[in-house]
Order: sequence, then C-alpha cells, then structure tokens
Amino acid sequence: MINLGSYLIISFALFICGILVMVARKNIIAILLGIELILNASALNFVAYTKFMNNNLDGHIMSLFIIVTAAAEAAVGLGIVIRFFQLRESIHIDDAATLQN
Amino acid sequence: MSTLNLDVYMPVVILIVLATLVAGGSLLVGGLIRPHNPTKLKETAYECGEEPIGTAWANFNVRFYVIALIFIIFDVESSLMFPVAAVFKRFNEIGLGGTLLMSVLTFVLVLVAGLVYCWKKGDLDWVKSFHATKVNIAAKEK
Amino acid sequence: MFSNTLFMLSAALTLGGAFAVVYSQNLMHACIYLLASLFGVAGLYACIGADFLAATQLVVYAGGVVILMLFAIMLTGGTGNKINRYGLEKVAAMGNKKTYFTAGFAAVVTSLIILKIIASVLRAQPSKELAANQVTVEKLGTLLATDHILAFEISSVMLLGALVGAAIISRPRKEKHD
Amino acid sequence: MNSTIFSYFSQSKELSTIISGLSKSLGFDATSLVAFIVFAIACLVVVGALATIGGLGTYAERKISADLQARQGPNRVGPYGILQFLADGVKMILKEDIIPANADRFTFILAPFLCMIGVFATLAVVPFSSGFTLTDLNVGIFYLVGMASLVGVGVFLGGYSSNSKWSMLGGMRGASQIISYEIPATITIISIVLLAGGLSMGTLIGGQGGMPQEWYMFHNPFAFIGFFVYFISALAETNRAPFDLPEAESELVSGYHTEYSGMRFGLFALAEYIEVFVVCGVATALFLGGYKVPFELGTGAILVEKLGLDIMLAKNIGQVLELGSFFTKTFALYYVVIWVRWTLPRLRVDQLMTLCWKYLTPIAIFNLLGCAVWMYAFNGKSIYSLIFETASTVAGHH
Repeated sequence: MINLGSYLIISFALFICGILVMVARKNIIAILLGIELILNASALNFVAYTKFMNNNLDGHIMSLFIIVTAAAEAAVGLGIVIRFFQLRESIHIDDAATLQN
Repeated sequence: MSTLNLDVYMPVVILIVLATLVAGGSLLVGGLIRPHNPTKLKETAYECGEEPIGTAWANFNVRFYVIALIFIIFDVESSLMFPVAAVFKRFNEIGLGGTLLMSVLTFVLVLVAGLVYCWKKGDLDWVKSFHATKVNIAAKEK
Repeated sequence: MFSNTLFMLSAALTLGGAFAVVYSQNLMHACIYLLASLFGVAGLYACIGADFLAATQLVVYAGGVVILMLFAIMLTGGTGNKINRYGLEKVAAMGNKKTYFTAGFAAVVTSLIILKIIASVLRAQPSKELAANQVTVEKLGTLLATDHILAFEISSVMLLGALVGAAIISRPRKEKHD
Repeated sequence: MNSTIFSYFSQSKELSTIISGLSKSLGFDATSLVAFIVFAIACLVVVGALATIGGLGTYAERKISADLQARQGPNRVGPYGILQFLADGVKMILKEDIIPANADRFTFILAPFLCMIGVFATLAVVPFSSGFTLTDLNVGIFYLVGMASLVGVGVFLGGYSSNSKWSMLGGMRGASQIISYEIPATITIISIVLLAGGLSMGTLIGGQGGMPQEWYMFHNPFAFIGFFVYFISALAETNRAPFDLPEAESELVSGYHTEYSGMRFGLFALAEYIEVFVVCGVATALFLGGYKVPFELGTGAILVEKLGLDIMLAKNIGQVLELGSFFTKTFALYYVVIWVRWTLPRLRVDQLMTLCWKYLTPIAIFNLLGCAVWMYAFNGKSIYSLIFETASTVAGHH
C-alpha cells in the first residue's frame, strides 16, 4: 500500500487539482489556494523519492525550503491582493490587467 | 511493510476520532432530548436587542493582516530554528558550538532586523495615528 | 496494518480536500477544505517517516498560511456577493463555464505529460523492503547546520525580504487613490 | 525510538503472554492489535480524566473566585457544590440549539469540532509520567505547537460563521491574539530545546531533575525569565484573563461564541479549560522538571534495592509518584491562572499587541540568544552546578 506509485498518484492528483483551481477561478485568493496545492504536491514528491529511492534526507531539506518559500509567497501574494483591493475594491483577476494595453 | 512502525501515531488518530465522537455524540444525544422550536426572531443574530443591519462579513482593518504577516514570518523562522536548536547541545559537546552559535546568531539577527524595521515604521502599533493625533492636539492647544 | 489505515485516512483527507477545493463555490469553505488537504499531507509525511516535516506542515500551514488566507478573505470584503463600483463581481468570481473549459483542457494536457513521466515508475514497481523510519530531527538539524548552512542563512534573508516587502505593500496609506 | 504507554506496559510479562497467545489463536501477529486496544483504553482514560478536570476547572474557578471575593460560591449541588459541573453539563445538553438563520451553517458546525480536535490531539504528547505518556513522539513539543494552532482557526471560524458583528470582532481579535502570542511562546520553547538537545518530551524532561535547582527554570537567568514569558504567552493563547479580549463580556457581549448556545458553547468552554491544563502541563514539563521526583524515586530502582520489591511493582509505584509530581505542579500553575484572572484587570487591545510585539517577543529572542551563549560559554552547566563547583574549588584551595 505505501509505495512510490501511490505517493506519485496522490501528488499527481493534488497537482491537477491545483491546476484546475488556478485556471478556473477568477478570484485572486482562490488562485493562491491553487498555488498552495501545487507546492504541496511537489514537496510530497520530494519526500516520497527520498524515502523510496535513496533514503538520505536531502529531499526533506528541499521540502522544508518549499514550505518556507510557500509561506513567504503567501505573505507577499496576499499583501499584494490586499493592496490591490484597497486601490480597486476588487480581487477579480481581470481587473488586474491594466498593464495589458 | 513491517519495517514501517507507525504505531506511535496511533494515539494521535484515536484522540482525533475521540474528539469528534465526544463532540458529535454529545450534540447527538442532546438532539434527541432537547426542545427545538425555532422562531424567526430567535434565529436572528444577537446585537443587544437592536435589529441587525446588513451582514457582519464586512471589510476589516488591514492591521490584522500586518500582525498575521509578521506572525507567519516568525512562525517559519521558528520552525527552521527547531532542528538546529535540537542539535546545538551535541555540536557543543564535540567542540563545534562556536560555529553553530555564529550561524544561529546571524539567522536570528537578520530576522530581528525585520522586526526592528516594522517597529520603526510603526507596523507594530495597534493605534496607527495615535502619535499624530497627540502632536495635532498639542499643536492646536498652542 | 495500522500504517495502511493511517495512509488511507491521510490520502482520503488529502484527495477529498483537494477535490472539494476544486468543487467549492464559496471561498471561505474552499479555504477550510485546503486546511483539510494540508492536514492530510501532514499525515502522508508521517507515513513515510518524515515526522519533522509533518509537524512543520501543521505549524506553518494549519497555523500560519490558512489563518493568513482567512484574514485576507475578511480584509477583502468577506464572502458577500457584492458588485464593486466598476460593475465587476467582487468576490463571487469563482469561475464560469468558459474558465472551467480552459481549466479542464489545461488539466488534461498537464496530466498527459505527467503520466508519461511517471508511467515508468508505476510500471516497474520496486518490491524491495523499505528502510526503517529513522530519527529525522537530529539529522535534519545536522544537515541544516553543515551541508545546507548557506540555504539556511539565505532563507532568513528571504524571510526578511518577504517581511519588509509585504509590510510596505500592505501598509495602510493616508492619501486617497482614485 | 519512541517510547509510548504501550512500550511501558510491554515490559511486563503478562502483556507479552497475552500477545503471544492471541497471535497463536488468531494466526497473525497481534502486537498491533493489542497496541491498539491498550492505546484506545489509555486514550479513553486520559480523555475522561481531562474532561473531568476541565469540568472541575469551571467549579474551581467559581469557588476560588468566590474565595477571593469573600463569597460562598456554588454550594447546592453535592457536597460543597462539587457536582455543579455535572449539573452545568446536563443543562447544556438540554438547552435548545439555535443556529442563526443568516449563519454559515457548515463553518458554524465545524468550528467547535476544530477546537476540540486541536486540544484533544495535543493530549497525545502531554507527559503525565515517564511511562504514562500516550506517545512520546520525536517531534513532541513541535507537534503540540502545531496542533494547538488549530484552535486559532476554530476561534476565527466560530466568529466568522455566526454573521454577528460581536462574534466577528471577537473572532478576529481572538485569532490575531492567539497567533501573536504563539511567537514568544514558540521562541521560548526553542530556547529550552537548545538546553535539552531534543524535541521529544522525554528528552526535554530527561535533562532536568527532581530537585528545584535541577529544573530548567533555574538553569540560567535567561530560562528563568523565559518561564514568565512562556506563562504570560500561554495565558494569552488560551484567551484567559487578563487577556480575555475575544470574549470580553463588557465590550463584545461574549465574543466569538455569542451566537453559540447549549452544547456547542459547552464544547468551546471544555476545549478552553482543557487547553489551560495542557499549557500548564507544558510549562511544568519544560521549566519545572515535569514528572521528575526527587532522589530518583520515579524509576523505582531504590525500592528494589532497599525493600526488595518486584521490579514491575516498584516501577508502577514510581509511576504513581511521578504522576503525583506532575499533577501537583500543574494544578499549582492552574491555581495561579485562576488567581490571575480575578486579580488583574483586562488589557486594552492596543496594550495587548504592544505587550506581545514590543516586550515579550524581543525578550524571548534575547533569551534564546542568551541561552545559546550560556550553553557555549559554560558548556551546558547550570548556574547551580557552576556555583557548587566554584565553591568546592575554593574550599579545596584552602
């Protein structure tokens, strides 16, 4: 039951869910939720390969830094969202397209 | 899979299930015997007798976010510090304590710089414009 | 025996939470489902002996990121369905048919690529006995203090940058923007 | 690698015979099954005991407050009113359960469950005694910090879901207070981890001794300050007075659980009282020597040596002594918590944040660095042993 294949499938499903959330939603915070899912999928992959392939702990370090980066990313990303909301009263992603034209 | 001994996590799972059971069970048992006759008035939010106007899910002040932001940075910092702190004693015993102490000092002081920055810029103040109003009042009194 | 139960529970929580995030039309509920999913991932970490990572996942995600997201939702007007002054839907923007179609297309393409990559792993199931779970905290600490000391120190600089940057961005300003 | 209550019991011969007998009759290795049964029983015992302690906590709170204000307190139900908490429980179960019409039902129902799960899951690593720790995880204290942070989410959701302004304000305040005070508490815990060299409760307590001078609280001046930093932060984290702003009766009606009635409110209250016990237990384990009994009585070796008792019996007696030691210290702290509540006035919200970010967090960081420097400079010796060594060398010179 606990083997590399099942872990890969789980992280694959997490990744696809993240992609779906990220593309389908137009709400910036919901998009950030999707990004968290994707980051978790990759961290899970690192840990699974560490356990089932070589059993040193470098993958754990990598996952640790993924978690750190995800937290920093969430902090800055949500800060931008809040600033944007203060300016535009909106967190719709299409409102943030002022650089387009 | 006999090599993976996960029995140590058994109490965690049992306790989580037990918490759900205790909470759910007491609500369920109560549901069988307690009265249930809701009225429209009973189901409004309690606001000291006034009729509630609008929803409570309004915008909140951004200072809550700034606090949460500083919190998450220090939370992450502490979770990185935990394993290093756990090996500090062992490193000290084999004579590497000084090196590790230097790296811990660097790590912490860089983050203290962040705290000092937020302090100087007034992000840690709950009442943001308190100083300004005091100055204004003093100026008006003159 | 119990390992399999723990694994099944965690996997069910992870996948259920992730699917619910996709399915949910309410931002606040989606955030809670994300919490469930991350909780499940912590269980999955615990299953393969990464106990410190599991606890980190709990501390950073359950206590930190999810609370931050809930705060951000409250700071951007909660979940009430309102129209802003530009006439755009403010919060309800949880997608429509067109975006779902695009998302489904993106998901299919990505899943084909990923399946191609992991197919070889899935086909050749290594049946070798797994190494026993080890004490990870001390080893992680040693690695962080020796081999990965640079990453450890630089992560503090990165956190400093995130703190300062996000504080500058989200600091309330007095002047009116129109 | 991890010692659990099961590994303690499997030292006795009876359990191993049961396991081997069961394995023979069932046809597979029954160790896991027996472990599950042992854990389930132990968890039930712990939850039952802690629920009673939580209930008695409400009684103790009223009785002590009555004592401090020269009143009688509850005295009708049972002798000295000690069954008051049962009466309260029955009342809560019988109360009508009202969910506001505008509430978000899903989160409204979920919030007390999150609080309960967060608090109950922390019980898994609370070290009641060296044998009777449900499970001594390698990441014990860190796990506890993580699980306890679920309570913050529960409090926030409780406030959010009610769709009442009082609740929402209380929930926002509660969540920001809980997360803010987590920082000084966690950094203080790191400084103790630094002294002990491990995250598991066994390691943390194993570095201390039974006598007060061997406790980490008196290990060095920084740890001494650290105890007070941790205790204040723990008070704030459990929303206890003088930090009870999220449920300030005079300002916010009753904060995040304004709209909760009956048993749902009872679950919040039960979680809060158990959490107070847990943080007192953690303070005991980290700073006050935990379950250690003076003169190594806890291991039972001295009983075997002097009285010639059976090894397992002596160990059990030692466990009982350790349980007594742990509960005595924890209840002493619990009394202080209640005492503080009826002594100090409530803080203002800006004072609360100032206290956390401008006083406690810098002091906690200073303590952390101080502990690290102390460990390096004096090679991990405590101040008592330093004084003792200096005195003995001075005495040796003369």
